[in-house]
Amino acid sequence: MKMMKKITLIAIGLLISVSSSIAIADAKSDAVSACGAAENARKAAAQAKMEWTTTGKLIKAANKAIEKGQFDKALSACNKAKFEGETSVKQAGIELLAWNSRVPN
Amino acid sequence: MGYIKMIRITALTILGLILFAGAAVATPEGDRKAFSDFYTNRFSDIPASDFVNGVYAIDAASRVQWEQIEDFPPYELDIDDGEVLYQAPFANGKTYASCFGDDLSVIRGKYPNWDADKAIVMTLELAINNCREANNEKPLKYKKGAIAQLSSYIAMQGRGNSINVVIPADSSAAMEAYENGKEFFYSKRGQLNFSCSDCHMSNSGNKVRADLLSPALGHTSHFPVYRSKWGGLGTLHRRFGGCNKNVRAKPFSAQGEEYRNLEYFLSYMNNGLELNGPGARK
Amino acid sequence: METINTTRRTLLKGTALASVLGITGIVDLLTMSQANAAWSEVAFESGSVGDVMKALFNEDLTPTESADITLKAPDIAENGAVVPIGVKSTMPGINRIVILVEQNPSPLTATFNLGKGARADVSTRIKMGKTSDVIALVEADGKLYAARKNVKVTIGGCGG
Amino acid sequence: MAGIKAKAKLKGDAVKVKALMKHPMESGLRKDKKGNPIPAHHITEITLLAGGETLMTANFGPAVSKNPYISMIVAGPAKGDELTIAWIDNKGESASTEVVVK
Repeated sequence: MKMMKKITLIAIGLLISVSSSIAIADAKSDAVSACGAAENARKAAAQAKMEWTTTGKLIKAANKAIEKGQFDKALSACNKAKFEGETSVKQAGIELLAWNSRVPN
Repeated sequence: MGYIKMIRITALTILGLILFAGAAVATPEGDRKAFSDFYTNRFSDIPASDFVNGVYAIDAASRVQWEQIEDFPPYELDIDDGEVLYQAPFANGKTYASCFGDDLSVIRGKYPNWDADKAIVMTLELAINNCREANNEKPLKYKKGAIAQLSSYIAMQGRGNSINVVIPADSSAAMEAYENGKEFFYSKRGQLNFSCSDCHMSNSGNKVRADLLSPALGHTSHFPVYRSKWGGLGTLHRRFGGCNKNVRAKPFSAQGEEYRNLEYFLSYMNNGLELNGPGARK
Repeated sequence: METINTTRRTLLKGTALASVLGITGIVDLLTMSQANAAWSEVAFESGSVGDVMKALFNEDLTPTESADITLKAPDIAENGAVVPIGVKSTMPGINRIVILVEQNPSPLTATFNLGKGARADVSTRIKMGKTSDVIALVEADGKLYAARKNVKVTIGGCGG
Repeated sequence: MAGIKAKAKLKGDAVKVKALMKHPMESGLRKDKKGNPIPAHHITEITLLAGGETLMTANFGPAVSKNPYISMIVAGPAKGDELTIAWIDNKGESASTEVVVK
C-alpha cells in the first residue's frame, strides 16, 4: 500500500536524521561529521519528497568552507542544513495527514 | 530530538491513517465540482469559462496589456518553428503523424491520459519523446526549446476543444495517480511551507508583493506559455518547477511521476473548460 | 544632421540591407536613410534625454507639449521586460516619431521615420528598468511636439 | 527558422502592418553566469518597402523587447500587393520577408 510505503520512508528518514555523531575535539572532524549528518538529513528529506532548495546549498557552501579551512563556518552551515533536513522530514509527516484538510468540499 | 518523539509521530501517523480509512472516499467528479465551485463562488462575477485566461480573468489592468500582446503574441514564431519540426520526417522517413494520427486538432485534447499498458499518466510531452524514441530519434529536453515549440503547435491546432480528462473506472492505479496528484497539490512544502493550494486557492486574487495570485482553475488550459520573464516558451512542468522553487521546495524532474500526476489531477479539475494554448504570460 | 561617421555607417548598412532585399530599393534605402536620420549610435547611446535631443535634433528644437499626440502606455507595467507602447497623432506633416524612456540608462528606445503613405500610428513593445516617464516625440514640419506618461514598474513576486 | 512573421491587412483606406522578429535584443547591460558582460546585440533598423519604395524606417535601440514587435499603418498598398519587411542588427546580421496585403 502506497501510504504504508510512505510512512516507512518517513520513519527511516527520522531514524537517519537523528543518528548523532560522537563529538571529536578536532574542529575539522567536527565540521566534516556535521556535514555528513547534514547530508544524511538532506537525503532523508529527498526520500520523503520534501527537500528544500536551501539545504543542498548550505551543504555545498560548507564543503567549500572546509576546503578553505573555515571549519566554524562549515559547522554552523551544516548544523543548519541538518536542522532543515530534519524539519523537511517532519513536514512530510505532518502533511501526510494535513493536506486533506485543505480540499474543498 | 529523542526517539520517543519520533515514535510518537509515527504512531500518530498510523492512527490517523486508520481513521482515514474509515472516512468516505471522494470521487474525482465530486472533487472537480467542489474545486470549480470554490472559484466561481470566490470570484462570483467571473464566468467559469473565463478562468482559462489565468490571472487575466481577475486582473483587468493587466488584461489590457495582455490582450495587446496576444494580438500578435511572441509565441507565433514558436508555433511556426513547431510546425516545421512536426512536419519534418525522422531519419527513418516517418513523421510524428505516424504516432499521433493525421487529425492534428484532436491531439492536444487526448492528453494527459492514463496509459494502461505502461500504467502511468501519459502527457503530450512524454508522448512526443516516446514517438521520437520509437523512431530512433534522441529524446528532447522537457522544459523549453523544441519540445515546447512542438507542444505549442499541437496546442494551437487543438484550440477550442474542451478539456476532457478521463480516469478509467476499472483502474485502481489510475485512481492512485490522480490521488497522488491531488495530495501534491494540497501538501505544504519547501522552506516557506506553502502548498500549491495555499497560493492558488486560499489566496488566489491576493497579492504576493506586486503579483496577483492566479486561480488554479484553468491553469492547465493554456500551456505551453511564452513568459516575458523567461523571454521564451516553456512547458507546464517548467512552470511547476518554478512554483516549487518559489516556496523553496526542490523541484521535481519535468515529466517525472510527481509532476505528471499533478498534471493529471489539475487537468481533471479543468474538465469542461476550453483548451486555449499556447498563451502569453508576464 | 548626422555626423560623418553615422552617414558612413548608414552607407555600409544600406548596402547590406540592399543585398538582403535584392536590387530593388537600393537607391531608395540610401536616400531614405540619409534624409530621414538613420540609426544614430550617438543618440541611442546617450545617457540622458537632453543628450538624446542634442544628438537627434538641433539643440534649439525644444518640444511643445501637445494634446494631439496619443501616447498609449499602461499605468503599471505588468512586466518591465515587455511594455506595450503606442503613439498616434493626426497632426499634419509628421515625418518622425521618437519613443524615449526617461529613466532607462539609454533613454532613446525607438524612432520611426515615416515615408510615403505612412501614418503617424505606430506601436511596439519596450523594456523599462524602473518606473519612469515615457515620452513620445513627434516631428512635424520642422517642429517638435511631445506627450509623456508615467509608467510604474514593480518588482514581481512569482509572476502570473 | 522563422526570422520575421508579418501580417498586413487593409482596414478602410490604409493597411495595418504588424511584424514580429526573432531576435535576442541583448541590452549589453546584462552579465552571464560567470559575471562577464554579454555584448549588446540588437536590431538597429527595420524597413518597410512596397514596390521598391520605402514606406517606413524604424530605428531600434537595445531597449526594445526581445523578439521585437512593430506595427505601422500605411496608405497606398492595395489588397494583394506584396510588401517587404527587413531588419539589420548591430552585428550586420539581417533578415527579410514578404507579406501580401489581405
